[in-house]
Amino acid sequence: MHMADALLSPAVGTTLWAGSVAVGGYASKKLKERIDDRTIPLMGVLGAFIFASQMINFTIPGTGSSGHLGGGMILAILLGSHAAFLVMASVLTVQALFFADGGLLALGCNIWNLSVYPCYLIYPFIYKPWVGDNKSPVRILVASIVSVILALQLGAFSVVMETLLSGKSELPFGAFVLLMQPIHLSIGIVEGFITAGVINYVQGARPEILESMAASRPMGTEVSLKKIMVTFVVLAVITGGALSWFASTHPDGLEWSIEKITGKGELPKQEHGIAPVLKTIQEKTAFLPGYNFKPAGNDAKKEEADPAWPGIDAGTSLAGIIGAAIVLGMIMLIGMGIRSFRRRDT
Amino acid sequence: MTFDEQYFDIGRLDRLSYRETCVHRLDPRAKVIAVMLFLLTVISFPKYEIVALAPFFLFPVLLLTVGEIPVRFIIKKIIVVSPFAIFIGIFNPLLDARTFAVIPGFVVSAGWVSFFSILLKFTLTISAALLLIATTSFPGVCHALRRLGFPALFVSQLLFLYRYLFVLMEEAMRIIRARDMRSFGSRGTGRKVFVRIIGILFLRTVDRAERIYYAMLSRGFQGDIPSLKRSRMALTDLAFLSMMIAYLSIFRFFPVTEGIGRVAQELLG
Amino acid sequence: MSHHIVEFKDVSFCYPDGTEALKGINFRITHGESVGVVGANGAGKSTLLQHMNGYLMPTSGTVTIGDLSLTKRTRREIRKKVGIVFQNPDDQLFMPTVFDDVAFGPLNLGMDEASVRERVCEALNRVNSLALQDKPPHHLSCGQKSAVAIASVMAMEPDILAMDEPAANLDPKSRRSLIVLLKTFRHSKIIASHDLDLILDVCERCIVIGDGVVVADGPSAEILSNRTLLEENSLELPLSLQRR
Amino acid sequence: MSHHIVEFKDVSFCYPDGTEALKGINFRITHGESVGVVGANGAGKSTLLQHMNGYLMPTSGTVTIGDLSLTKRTRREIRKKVGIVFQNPDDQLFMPTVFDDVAFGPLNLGMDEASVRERVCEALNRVNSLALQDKPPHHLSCGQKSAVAIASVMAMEPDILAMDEPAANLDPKSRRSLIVLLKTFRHSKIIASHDLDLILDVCERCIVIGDGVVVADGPSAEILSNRTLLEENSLELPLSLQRR
Ligand SMILES: Nc1ncnc2c1ncn2[C@@H]1O[C@H](COP(=O)(O)OP(=O)(O)OP(=O)(O)O)[C@@H](O)[C@H]1O
Ligand SMILES: Nc1ncnc2c1ncn2[C@@H]1O[C@H](COP(=O)(O)OP(=O)(O)OP(=O)(O)O)[C@@H](O)[C@H]1O
Ligand SMILES: [Mg+2]
Ligand SMILES: [Mg+2]
Repeated sequence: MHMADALLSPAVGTTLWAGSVAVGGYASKKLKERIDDRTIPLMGVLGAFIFASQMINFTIPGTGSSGHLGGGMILAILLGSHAAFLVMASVLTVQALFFADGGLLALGCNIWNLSVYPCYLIYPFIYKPWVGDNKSPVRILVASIVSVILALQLGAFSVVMETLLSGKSELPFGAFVLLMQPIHLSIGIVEGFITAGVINYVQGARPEILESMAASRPMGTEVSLKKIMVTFVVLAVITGGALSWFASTHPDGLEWSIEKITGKGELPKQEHGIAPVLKTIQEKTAFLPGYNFKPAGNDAKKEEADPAWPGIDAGTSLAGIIGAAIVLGMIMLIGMGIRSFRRRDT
Repeated sequence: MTFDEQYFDIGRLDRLSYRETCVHRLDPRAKVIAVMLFLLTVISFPKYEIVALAPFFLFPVLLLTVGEIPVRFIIKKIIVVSPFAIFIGIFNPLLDARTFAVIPGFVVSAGWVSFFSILLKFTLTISAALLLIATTSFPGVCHALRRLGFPALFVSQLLFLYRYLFVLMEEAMRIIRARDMRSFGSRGTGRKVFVRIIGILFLRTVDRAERIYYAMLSRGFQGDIPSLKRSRMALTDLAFLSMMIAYLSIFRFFPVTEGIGRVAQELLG
Repeated sequence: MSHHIVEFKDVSFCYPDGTEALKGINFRITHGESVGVVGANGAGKSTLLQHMNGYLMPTSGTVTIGDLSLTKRTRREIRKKVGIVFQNPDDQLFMPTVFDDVAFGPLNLGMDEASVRERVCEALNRVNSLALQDKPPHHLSCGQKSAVAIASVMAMEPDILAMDEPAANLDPKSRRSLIVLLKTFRHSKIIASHDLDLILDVCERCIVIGDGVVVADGPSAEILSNRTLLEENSLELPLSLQRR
Repeated sequence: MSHHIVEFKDVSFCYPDGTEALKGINFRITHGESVGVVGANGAGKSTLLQHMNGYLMPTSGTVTIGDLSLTKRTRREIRKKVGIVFQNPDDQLFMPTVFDDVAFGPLNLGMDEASVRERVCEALNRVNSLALQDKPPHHLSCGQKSAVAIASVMAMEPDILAMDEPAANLDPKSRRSLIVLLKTFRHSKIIASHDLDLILDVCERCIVIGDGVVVADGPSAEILSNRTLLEENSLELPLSLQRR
């Protein structure tokens, strides 16, 4: 799931941009120290491979829907953390530009959600220690599935947090999590199978390729604890910094989120279907930054009396609407004018 | 949307970026900075803002018309990627039903207003990103990033990725064709064959990388991708940037639209 | 035997990026005919061939194969009848060994193991590549790959055979045996190639494509000796007709 | 001018999977010669060419280019002298625009900007592709790609040019202009191809490879008219020498 610009606040967007840029700088620096220059074209072409492989879909038995390869985890396994991170970041950049998937501000979030977790958390701390030099297909299969699921769950959870902290959406935390995590669980299982399948296939057909790739990657063969600690500290500082920044600006929102995460605020009992659930949640909670008024359902009078209500009265709004119509009309005219002028020109 | 269409779409977008209009001729750096500022400005409006967003359509419309980009194509692309934002945004009307009386005698709920605001921002941000790439060649954007301080390694990746995107996508497409031709329906399109095809594609990708590497070596490659100095910021680029900043700040900080509306209201009586 | 007919009626095709690759193509191929398609680089030959079993669907106009007109629904039926050998053999060989690859089609047709084996051996034998059956395709030389790609399509025993540049990487002897093979293939066949000598040998009829339209259509012997027509279309006389 | 000499002495090569592709190759090419390498599919032509700048290293025997014998250490020096154009131009055009691609080599040689520009223009001009300089390679046709790949090698001003199957997918007109281009290249050149007519046109000398060994070596006119020799090596007379 790609985060979208329109759901972001500038604060969240720029924080994650900064975080991703920092990790990117770190990855390039690390890679530059030890890179074998044959990895340069390899990384680029593997990025293109991720796209190409996404074009090939297969039917998931029983469902009729189709799945494809996602990327982050398989790249981490093949290239090691640093190179995989850069390739994944390039893939997401191309996606943001050519497919408009997400947008340019959300690119920071997307790089964070889809590359940092698989490359700098899951791969070094879970997949690598688990599989190590063991080439048994079953172990690769299980480790891949678990890793991909974890990476995707973290990513999905981050989408939730980023959206909530931005405060553009009304979705309450609990319901949002319930929407996002299960979807990504099923995506993760399918992608895990594919990842393992490809690794195992290559292992069988051309083991020398995996070996030579492992030999040429910096963070593959010897993992030094120090390096991982550095990576971890970088991650912790960035997330911690971001969170405390939010804590200072939006104390309620964070408090609320933490309360939810630690499980104190449970999901209310369901009456009928999802609507009542959402409504009760909404009644019990006031959590979003800039949303520091008590929601009052359909009660309009109470609403008008609420001092926290954004200062809009009906008069200005009408003026606003008229103004917007005029402005849009003018823009249309300008556009059409330029167009016809151009056409006459050629 | 099938993946074939996706592929062709980027082919088309790419072709548009090689046109020659005055928007295309602007320095890529100026355009990248302008678009980023534009995005930040649009995003910075509060949740219930609609009216003040109207003037921001001017920028995409100008890029679209002066850059001679087909409107329909851009609209189609925006619609294609909209589901996620709509999916998240549609909960607002459900959950935020407080009245937001805009026009006397006509009741609108706050949730619809914030949802509509998300849609407007979505259209503005996505079209700006698409128009950036439609009016600036991808290599141009990459060189801009490089000169804005992004790591050389990352930018080289991006250039290689771009170059081989088309080659590998075509390759993948031909492999699917070959598979489908001999599959006769769902036989042969299951996971086993799929994994094998991905595997083959991967092996060929690695082999190709090896050949590319040798091609690079045989032309003197020593670890750094050299590049010629590109265009430098001209007066027009600086003028463009300053106009952009003025435009963004005026419409961000002054309620111009509303003012126009008020004047009109008064004139109409 | 109406089911071996191929008919293109006003077929136009526009790639989604706006390239008009075919601009109203008309022709009709009856049972047993062998037709060569020639033209400059980028004239539209490969695009045309990909319409024959529905990889591409005409933007306008109709393609009829046998009794079926090509639609998304009839595509699967049509693919059983039309076998296409594409320009790049690498794209056709995706199974781990040559044998598996040639067996892929027959197995998907639901044949039993013994007859699959027989089909595969026969097909490989026809292209002189039986000895390669256990090799993985990525260890073959270019020409060997082309030969195997041809075998993998032949093993499906298609009613109509379409080939895109089949001889590009073959050595002269393999090329010659391909020519013999094609001559013995009794059903309809369509061959797009720059190798005008091969067309002259195999096809009694020849269609010249230029910039997405049919420029000429007639007996090969006549068309391929018309020097001005050929030169207008970036072609030249077949080498065997050029006197040194 | 000893530095344009190419010498293979008892060169053998064995692929990691055990295929013996070259089994003791011997020949010597002197300055300015143009040599065609012909042979059956899988005879070892591509393998041989890949030894010319150390893409592959002989399992035994020595390859000498100019005054240097090919080792891991001299490889870089040798690569500056030998320009190889492989079969697939896509693998050779790795930069995002035609100009960048052709400029890649000269820039790596450390030339200043003005002379790089000059070299690039000159190389592109030679293959009639100057107009393509700002295009990305993926928007070029097959033939245009081949031409640019040649230009990008030419811009390095190699002393020796090696090409593998340069004309495979070109239409007859583009093939003809390639022949003209090759004829104007003054230094040594080695061309592996199944297109015997092209070899006959471009190369005065011809080496026949069969199953990893040199079967014949002599003037093209002589070798390519020796029907029995050719037929023993899966070849046949050039088409233009075959009378219809
Ligand atoms: N995937 C594609 N997207 C857009 N345009 C394409 C695509 N494939 C081919 N074209 C264009 O369509 C036209 C016809 O191409 P086609 O491949 O059919 O030519 P061809 O006759 O097979 O050429 P060749 O002899 O080089 O194989 C060309 O102008 C080409 O640039
Ligand atoms: N990567 C490889 N691994 C193992 N064997 C290989 C590999 N590449 C080629 N071979 C084998 O080496 C031999 C020589 O192959 P080579 O590609 O040099 O032939 P060629 O003369 O170029 O043939 P063609 O005319 O088909 O291009 C063949 O038997 C081939 O099967
Ligand atoms: Mg073609
Ligand atoms: Mg070869």
